[in-house]
Amino acid sequence: SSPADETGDETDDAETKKILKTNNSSEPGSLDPPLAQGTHESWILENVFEGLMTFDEKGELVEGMAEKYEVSEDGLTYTFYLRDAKWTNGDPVTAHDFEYSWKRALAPETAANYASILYYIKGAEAYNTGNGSADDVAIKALDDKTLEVTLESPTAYFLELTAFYTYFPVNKNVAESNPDWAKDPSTYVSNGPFKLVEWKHNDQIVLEKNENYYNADKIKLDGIELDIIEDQNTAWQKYEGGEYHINVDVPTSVVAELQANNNPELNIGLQVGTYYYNVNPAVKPFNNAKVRKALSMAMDRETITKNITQGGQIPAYGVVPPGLKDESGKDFRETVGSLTEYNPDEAKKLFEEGLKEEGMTVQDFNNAGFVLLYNTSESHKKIAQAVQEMWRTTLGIEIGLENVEFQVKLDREQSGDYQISRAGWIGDYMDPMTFLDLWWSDSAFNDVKYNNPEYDALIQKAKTTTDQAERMEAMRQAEKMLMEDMPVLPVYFYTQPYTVKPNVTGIIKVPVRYPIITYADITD
Amino acid sequence: MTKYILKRFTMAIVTIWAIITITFFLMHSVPGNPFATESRKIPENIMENLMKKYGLDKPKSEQYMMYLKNIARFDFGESMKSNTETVNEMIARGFPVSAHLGVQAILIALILGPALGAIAALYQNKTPDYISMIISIIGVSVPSFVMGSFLIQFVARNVDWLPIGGWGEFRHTILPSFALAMMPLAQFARLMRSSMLEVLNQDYIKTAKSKGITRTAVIMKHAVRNAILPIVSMLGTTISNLVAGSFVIEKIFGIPGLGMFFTTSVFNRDYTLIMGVTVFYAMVLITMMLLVDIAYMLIDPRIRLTKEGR
Amino acid sequence: MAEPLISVRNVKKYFDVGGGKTLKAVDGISFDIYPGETFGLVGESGCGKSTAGRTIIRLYEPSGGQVLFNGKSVYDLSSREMQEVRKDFQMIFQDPYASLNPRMTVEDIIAEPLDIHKAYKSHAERHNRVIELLKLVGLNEEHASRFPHEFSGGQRQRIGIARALALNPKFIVCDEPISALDVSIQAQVVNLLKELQEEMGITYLFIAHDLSMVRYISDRVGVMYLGHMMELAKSEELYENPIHPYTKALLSAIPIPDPEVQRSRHRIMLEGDVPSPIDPADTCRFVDRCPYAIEQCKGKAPEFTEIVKDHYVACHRAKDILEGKAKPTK
Amino acid sequence: MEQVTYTKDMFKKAPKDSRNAEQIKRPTIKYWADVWRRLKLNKLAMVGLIILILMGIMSLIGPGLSGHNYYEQDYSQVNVRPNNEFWFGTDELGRDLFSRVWLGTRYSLLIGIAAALIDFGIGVIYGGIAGMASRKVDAVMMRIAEVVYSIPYMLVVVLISVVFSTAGSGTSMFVLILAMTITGWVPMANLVRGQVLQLKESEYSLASESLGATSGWILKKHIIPNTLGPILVNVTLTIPRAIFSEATLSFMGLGLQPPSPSLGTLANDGLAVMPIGLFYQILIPSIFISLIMFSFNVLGDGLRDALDPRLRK
Amino acid sequence: MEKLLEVKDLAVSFQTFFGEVEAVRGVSFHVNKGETVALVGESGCGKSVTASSIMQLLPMPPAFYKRGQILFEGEDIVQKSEKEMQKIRGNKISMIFQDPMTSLNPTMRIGNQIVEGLIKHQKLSKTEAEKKAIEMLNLVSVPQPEKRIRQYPHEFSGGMRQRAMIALAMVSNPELLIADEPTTALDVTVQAQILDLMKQIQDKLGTSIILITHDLGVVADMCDRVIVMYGGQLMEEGTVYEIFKNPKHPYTRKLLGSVPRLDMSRSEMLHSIEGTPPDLYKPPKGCPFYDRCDEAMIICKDHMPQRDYHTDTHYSCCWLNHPMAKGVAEGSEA
Ligand SMILES: Nc1ncnc2c1ncn2[C@@H]1O[C@H](COP(=O)(O)OP(=O)(O)OP(=O)(O)O)[C@@H](O)[C@H]1O
Ligand SMILES: Nc1ncnc2c1ncn2[C@@H]1O[C@H](COP(=O)(O)OP(=O)(O)OP(=O)(O)O)[C@@H](O)[C@H]1O
Ligand SMILES: [Mg+2]
Ligand SMILES: [Mg+2]
Repeated sequence: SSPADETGDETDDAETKKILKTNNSSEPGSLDPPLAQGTHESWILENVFEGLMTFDEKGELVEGMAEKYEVSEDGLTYTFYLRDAKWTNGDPVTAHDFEYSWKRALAPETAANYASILYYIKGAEAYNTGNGSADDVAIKALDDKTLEVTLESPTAYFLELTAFYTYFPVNKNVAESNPDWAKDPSTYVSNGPFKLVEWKHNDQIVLEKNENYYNADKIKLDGIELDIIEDQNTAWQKYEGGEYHINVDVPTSVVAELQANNNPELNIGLQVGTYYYNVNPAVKPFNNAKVRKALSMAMDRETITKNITQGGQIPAYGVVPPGLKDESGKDFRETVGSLTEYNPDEAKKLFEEGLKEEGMTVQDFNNAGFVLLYNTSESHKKIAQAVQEMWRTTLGIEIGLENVEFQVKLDREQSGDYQISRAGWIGDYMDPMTFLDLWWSDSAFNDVKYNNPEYDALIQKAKTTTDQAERMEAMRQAEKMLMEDMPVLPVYFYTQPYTVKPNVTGIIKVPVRYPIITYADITD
Repeated sequence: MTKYILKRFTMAIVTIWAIITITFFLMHSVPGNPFATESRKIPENIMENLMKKYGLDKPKSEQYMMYLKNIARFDFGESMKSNTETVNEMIARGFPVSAHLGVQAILIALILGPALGAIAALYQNKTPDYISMIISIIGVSVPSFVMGSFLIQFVARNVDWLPIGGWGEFRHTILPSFALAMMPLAQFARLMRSSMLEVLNQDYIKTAKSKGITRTAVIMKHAVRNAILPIVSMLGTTISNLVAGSFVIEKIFGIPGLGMFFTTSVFNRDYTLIMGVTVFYAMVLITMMLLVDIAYMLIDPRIRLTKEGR
Repeated sequence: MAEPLISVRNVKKYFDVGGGKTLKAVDGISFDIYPGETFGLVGESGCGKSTAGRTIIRLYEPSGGQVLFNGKSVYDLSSREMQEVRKDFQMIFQDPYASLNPRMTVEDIIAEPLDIHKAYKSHAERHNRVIELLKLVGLNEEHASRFPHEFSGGQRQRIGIARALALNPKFIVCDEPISALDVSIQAQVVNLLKELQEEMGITYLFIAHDLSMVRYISDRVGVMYLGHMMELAKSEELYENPIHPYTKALLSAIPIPDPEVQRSRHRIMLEGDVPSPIDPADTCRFVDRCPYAIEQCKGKAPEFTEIVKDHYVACHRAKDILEGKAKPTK
Repeated sequence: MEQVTYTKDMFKKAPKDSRNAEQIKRPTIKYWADVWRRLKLNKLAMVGLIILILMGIMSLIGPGLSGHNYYEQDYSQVNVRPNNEFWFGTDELGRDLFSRVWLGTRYSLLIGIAAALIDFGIGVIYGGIAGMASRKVDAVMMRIAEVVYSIPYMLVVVLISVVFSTAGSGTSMFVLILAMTITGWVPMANLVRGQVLQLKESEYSLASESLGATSGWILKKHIIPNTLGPILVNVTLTIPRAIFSEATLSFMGLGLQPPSPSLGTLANDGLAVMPIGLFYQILIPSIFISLIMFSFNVLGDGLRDALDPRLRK
Repeated sequence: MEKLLEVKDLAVSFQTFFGEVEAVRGVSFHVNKGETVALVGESGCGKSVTASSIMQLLPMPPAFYKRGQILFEGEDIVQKSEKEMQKIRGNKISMIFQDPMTSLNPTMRIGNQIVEGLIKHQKLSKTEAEKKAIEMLNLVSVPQPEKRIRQYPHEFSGGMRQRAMIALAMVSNPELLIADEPTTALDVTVQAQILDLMKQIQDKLGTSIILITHDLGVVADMCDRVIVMYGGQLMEEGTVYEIFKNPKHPYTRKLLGSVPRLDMSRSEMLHSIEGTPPDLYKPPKGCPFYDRCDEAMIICKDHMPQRDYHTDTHYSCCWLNHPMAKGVAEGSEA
């Protein structure tokens, strides 16, 4: 049966009301924007809040709370002019709200775990790390409707960042008078197309159309109901059984099956993300670039994406995923091209050379008991087993597998207690920098402790110049340099498979976002 | 009676203290920290802020003392993962759900299990015995995640009235409580069968028969009540196993109970939640044990409170 | 008379039954047992006979009193010394089914005391001793390799006796050795015990509730009631001239296997059952059921005194009864 | 009634030796031989035993029988249903399930047996000491056991597997067994203690004491041999319990490290393809788990009956 | 005198692992109205099986009737269905078991256990039945019966439990009471009380009693007639005086001789019976007592003697009664 029937049967006014049903695979830890941690929160926040910029029904970045904006010539100062929008409690949305909420996100006491995405703003990092004060942060409400922001350095993608959840405003009066405002739907105040009406923890979240939203005409749905079911299979059964209109976290076996059958319900949404393995250069023989390269060349990425992940993923021969444009509007990935390849013979040769240089034999290698560390998950396990087998057959080496919980993996990576570990990175904004930044020697996310002054210089250059061509060129160079050293072994570029019932329209996919359901419509 | 309960109560407090201590130090010896997230890492300074916020920067002994103080006021503290709910709130919300599921499962097991066992005993080595044996074997031998998945796949998907997962109405509870009940049901059936066979050989059954009352009366009034005693005394352990099993069932059926906290809290290193759930569980368990003892006394008049122990 | 082999002096054994309550199983009993005699101990179930027997040979740690064995105080011995003395003390148990370890062969069972005290030099010596003992109790070599469950009750009891005899003890506590046996088999065991006594001069403490058997086997008999010794005398004397009202009732209750005698007997019917030994009142323990009870009996417990020569009674009215002055009040 | 012709000879006194008053008619039989004999009479238990023996043998030779090894991946043969070539089909990575399932059986059995043996060891020592010790020591020991047992099982298991998995690879089997035994010994200890307390008071122990035996002697000679029966029964029931727990742990992602399979991880892998209608991948390992559970359970029950002295004769 | 019960050539066996255990092998006796008949014999000789088969209380399987009839008021009990038996049990025939500790349901109030049968058979209401139960408890001298019926068996002492058992059995005023070792578990003083009580009740109600015991003192005290059983068969039967004064069967004689009499001197040896009773798993073809009998003859080994009547009421089964055995028997006794 179709979802419309299902919902139609239940209540009388459901016939007239369009309620989109789906699953949000995890209980949100918080629906207070700066405290949000991942997609299980942002998917909801993006429907109930709106930043200065937002994505429209075509997936274009457009003005949201800002009616218009100005950028200074040096690309450092942004002035946003706010439109007349209202909070769900009737208060007008003001520039003060933005100033307040951004500084709140930066305040060390808030301990917002993604505060670093605000570091592009002048003084932000200093304040957040306790080395500066809130007053020195260059966010300023000039009046109720004007917000002025000064950046540390010109940032091409800053506008896009203002559509990110950490940049969402909160109602200053509400948040100041009631620190717990975000815990309960009755005190929850937001400014987006929907409002939170019910939150049954670990069970269900119900959103209702916000009639006061300035763009309410564009919103076709009367509400959204999100179940919270962690088990992928159960959620899939519910989708298949007609209880959901859209299902995002689809089991891999199902994706493969649907793809094989060309099932139209399946959408392979673009994603900007890279799945890769860290190789610990502190461990012999992984300090040898030849060995690392050999490992990379021994991986048959086509096979992995075709037979294992099976969700339309793209084999990764570099670290920057496709979908990011360079100065000329071409795909950055394409212009750089493949930086590594599948070449068993070459791999074998390189590997033996590398080992020899390190004074080791394959025997020694196997006796060392190296393991590939991954965090517990069915798909990581499958890929790890495939890679293990590829290395075994092409290089004749035995590498064990070990799964640990995510927390433990992070700990082990941080303390260097690993040989090879799985990692992944999803871009925060549409620029190659969101990836290349990772291996900057000072980066907090540089697990492999890659330290190459030349690379750092290139990144530095790309970060400070305003000349797009120069920027892009620096980044192209950087990526090539990185893949020459091969501190990480890219495996594939993520995609976002999701299924949508045929009677649902208007769901769009922006590469750096979960499928956007805000503009969805249900037809009969 | 009051004296006995008081004594049990003091014992319980000591037990709970021991559990708190063991869990506390065991937990803190585990690598990982609660603030890491799947999608990204947190800069050090933020991490420090977070640690400070939850008092994790203090020495372990100090944290331990603080925790004990709070527990004494039944304050389990703030969850480190959820900013929305305190641990007390999470327990207050999840427990009724788990309890509902658990009680329903126990009831199913308590009604069907002994019945099945009794029938098996009465028809020893005949068809009903074998059927009951097969059901019990399936019950004890199919892992609950397999059982749960099959119930969803083959029952929920085909019976419109039974939802696939979720929580709310009575119909949501049927399949999960059956899935959860399978194991104890089967155990009870087996236990009942053997205790029934033993009871049927007792002299007082002969006495009952010699009174000329019907077979049904002999079984219902004399045999069952005595045969059920070992089951009652096993209830405590069964309940504790049930709580452990509820994790799987709650996950598979998407039920917002307490069961999932047992594992997710550990995976997330949500220290306060781990502690809260463990201590609460221990309290529930100890209370259950006491209730089971009292129930046992009600059924078996021979057990006197003066004789300590179960 | 000769020096007593065993002197029991005010022996007490209390059990802590929880809830601050004490069960006074044996509450101050005194008597002597002379070498080569059989001392019978009778009384109703739960009156403390077994406990007394076990406490005397220090299987239970006593709560008070003293036992002299050949003049040595048994309770003051160290565990090493006790080990030595144990060779002289043995015990035969009531339940022939429970007192033999079902996993051991008869040979191993009988040889256990030898093993414990390392009382042999070679395996052959051990085996020969076992055979010797088996023959002594009327079993044969073939039985040595078998298991207890293959034997009948009487045979098992004989195995138990063989085990008790292994170390040539001087003193054996027989705790109801026949009450679990069939009448026809009881005689086998009793005859055996008597023969052994004659041959080896063993001294018995014979515990039983079968009064006719006790009379038959014992030289002197003590009657216990609820942890107290009520009466003690030569067995003929006790059976012919019982003084204590309890003894009288007890004797009249034994059914005599002779319809003529039995049907013409006058019985003293006692009301009720033996009361609980948990925290008993410090009066005469029999007072509630005693047909002769008077006000005085509800006071302090009577002394255990020699009323007639070698005839001890613990009763306030012993003299009256003896002189025929007391009449049953109920 | 038969017709007899009476002769004078018949009324001669029968010679003493023709009468065998002390004879034992039933043949002598040793304790374990008797247990075995009675076990053999229990058909269900024998079925269980035979299944277990077959499974044991197959778990050793089975992985080599199909001509495919358990880790080789063949992406052209992914998710193949059981057929002539792959008797149990293949999995998502195109590996032969026949060899994987038998290998999984081997590991599962190993985990079960190891866990049971450790439970047995700790349980017997701990329970034995508690049973023989003074009342106070006993009370303290039992309280400790109770505390250990009151900590939620899953929590302990997860904590343990997390604490010890940092030790490096290859520990997984060890961690699993440890996790399972860390609280698993408590019921065994309780059982042993109960038995010891009971047998300590038994007349044959008392008899031994009256002969001058020490507690050690009594424990060794009388109590332990006589507790073996119930302990054995418990062991046969602990093995399947451990196998079962391992399966549940696999569901939580804490099972055996791939590519080594256990029945639990196989069932869990099978779960992943259930939504696309491939049931054999979960059914086969589930049936194996059930068969093992069934066999141990009926064998345990059979042993219990065979060991019960009341059912003797 | 009217025969209430007549057992004719009853044989009952058990099917066991080893094979057939022939517990009762052709037993015939009768019980008259109002009399007390003793069934004595060694442990395992088949007394309880005989008694239980009268009530059809044996577990079937493993037990089965091999042959014979049990005529109660002229009707054969062996042929009766379970339904029909339920009408007889606890109504016309009642039974008291050996162990008062285990024969009462520990989790049911005494009162309920007593009234159960009454409600079934006499269709009384609960309150009426309770009134009767109280009367009955009063009769068996349980003090404060109103209170006692609300109590559980463990709150009763052993003697009181046995009295409650008697009340339970007698409350429906049965015609036949089978008492299977009713006092074995009790102390002598309590035993005396219970036996006294049974006699009183019998006098009042005129019930016939089959008393199973191995205590010859009890037999001497209570019974009119005695049946001696050995190895699943009857050895001798007679009035209580005949048996005690003039025992004919060597087993009976030995049995009587093995109990010490009060007038016996301590130097006298008891007459013990050497050996053990036969295993009924493979019972001997001839006289079951052959192995243990001092006077056994060659014929005894393979031939079972028939009943020889010494008086109308007294018979024994022994080859010594045979005319040809005269000289042998005397010779051996000397
Ligand atoms: N180990 C023990 N702990 C507590 N109480 C005990 C213990 N042993 C015996 N008793 C109690 O002590 C009292 C005397 O028991 P004992 O066994 O000595 O009696 P008895 O005269 O031998 O009785 P019976 O004839 O039944 O063997 C009883 O009330 C019994 O319950
Ligand atoms: N359920 C049974 N299964 C097998 N054999 C049985 C069963 N019940 C009784 N028997 C056998 O039947 C024979 C007679 O038993 P029964 O109980 O009648 O003896 P009894 O004379 O009442 O002895 P006791 O004095 O010990 O009560 C015994 O040899 C016994 O082993
Ligand atoms: Mg005793
Ligand atoms: Mg009997």
